[in-house]
Amino acid sequence: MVTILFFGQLKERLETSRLPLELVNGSEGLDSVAKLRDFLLAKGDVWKENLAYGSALVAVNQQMATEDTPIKDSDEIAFFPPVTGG
Amino acid sequence: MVTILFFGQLKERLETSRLPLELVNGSEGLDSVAKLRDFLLAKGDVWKENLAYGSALVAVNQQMATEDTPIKDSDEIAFFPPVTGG
Amino acid sequence: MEADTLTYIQVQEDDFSLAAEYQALIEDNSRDGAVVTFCGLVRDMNLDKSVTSLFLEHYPGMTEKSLLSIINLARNKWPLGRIRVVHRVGRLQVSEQIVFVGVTSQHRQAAFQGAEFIMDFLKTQAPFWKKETSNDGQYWVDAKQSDNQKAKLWGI
Amino acid sequence: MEADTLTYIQVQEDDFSLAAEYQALIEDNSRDGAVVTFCGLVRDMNLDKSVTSLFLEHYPGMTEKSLLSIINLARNKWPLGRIRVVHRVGRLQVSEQIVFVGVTSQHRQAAFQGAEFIMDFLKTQAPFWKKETSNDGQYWVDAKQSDNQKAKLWGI
Repeated sequence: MVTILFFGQLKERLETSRLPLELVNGSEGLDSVAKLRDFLLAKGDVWKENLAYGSALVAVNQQMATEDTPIKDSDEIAFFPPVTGG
Repeated sequence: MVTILFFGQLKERLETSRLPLELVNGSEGLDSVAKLRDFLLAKGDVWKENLAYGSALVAVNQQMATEDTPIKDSDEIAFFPPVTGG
Repeated sequence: MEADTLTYIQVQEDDFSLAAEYQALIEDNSRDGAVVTFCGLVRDMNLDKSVTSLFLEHYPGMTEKSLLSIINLARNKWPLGRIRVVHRVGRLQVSEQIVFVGVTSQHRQAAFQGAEFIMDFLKTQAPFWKKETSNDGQYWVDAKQSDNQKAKLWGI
Repeated sequence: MEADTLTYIQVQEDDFSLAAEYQALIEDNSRDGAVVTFCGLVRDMNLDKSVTSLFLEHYPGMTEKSLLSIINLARNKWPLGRIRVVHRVGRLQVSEQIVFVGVTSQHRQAAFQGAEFIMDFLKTQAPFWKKETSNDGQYWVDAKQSDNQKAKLWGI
């Protein structure tokens, strides 16, 4: 089980802030950011429009991640728009 | 008559903070920073050691000046070491 | 978050005091002669819209880690003394303080560059998001391309 | 010296308050979202000498004019809002404040660069001279070549 978090505009548009997800296929399935992103994009149009590579950043276990970053059971994965603090 | 001021280490070494000086030859005499500096350097060794071009900066009427800057009656001319404030 | 004795990071809803932050930077610190501070405040205008307030969301947990890693990058580039970063979250009105960055150093240039670097990376790496309320309604603020370009100039 | 409503220059023996200077920079100024301040303090060490105090001499009359012309150079290079410069003179002990430079702008980078530029030119152009008292006696501080080089980098 991984936990997926959404922030900012993404959270509002997906109407979801937290999505627990069973990694059904274990490490041979959703084992990277790229694969998890593809899985989420397939959930529907609103997902496709907002989670695409380039428009949503990703952090794994609270560290900025890339598409290659591996994902394993019990990880915390967050998708969010480019940041605008400061 | 011009007023010549000295600051910082220069003031201490020359044992002078203020030197009123009659521009005896008028505008054909000490009419530039370079000529005034030469005149002062001729006053003795301690002047030569401390007022030489490159070791003492000059301001005319409270503005940074160069060797070419003209000097006229009633000007305020200041010689001082490189600044060290801040 | 007291990362170490020289670094202080705080994310809070409450306002902060520049005077208190400055005091913490200079107290018993006669080694460092240079102190640079940056304060960011809510402007009344953004992209021709008249802003009345904004809401700052963040990613609790990640925010502090991200700020600490930015500060450590700065420490690797310059000889810095004390560093304090305070970032507010929640609802903020026009003219309210948003962020404080304070850096001390023995060297003036290091203090200036360290503080500017931390702000540049905070703007592009730290998980904060602004939602503005303006005469035109509520909207999430878009990230600025110029901020990304500025951060890239540091060559990291 | 109130040069204009946006510029404040003060040379004084008395200490200054960062909090009061900051307040004067931000009060009724919801246009500028970025405030950068620099404070310089008396360090306890300089060139391996243990400093106990210093005396700051200046050229009354020229000092303020020189600071104003530095500030105007900065305004020509960046879109700056309010600028305040306070420089102390006379006898100062270790850890005492020497100089304050505060700059506001709508733009973070302009505020940072404006403040750094003013300090760089103050260090090389404004007629102040430091005499330090150390464990090694009293001596006039030498100007640093690095300060001249730093000022030249701004290309003016």
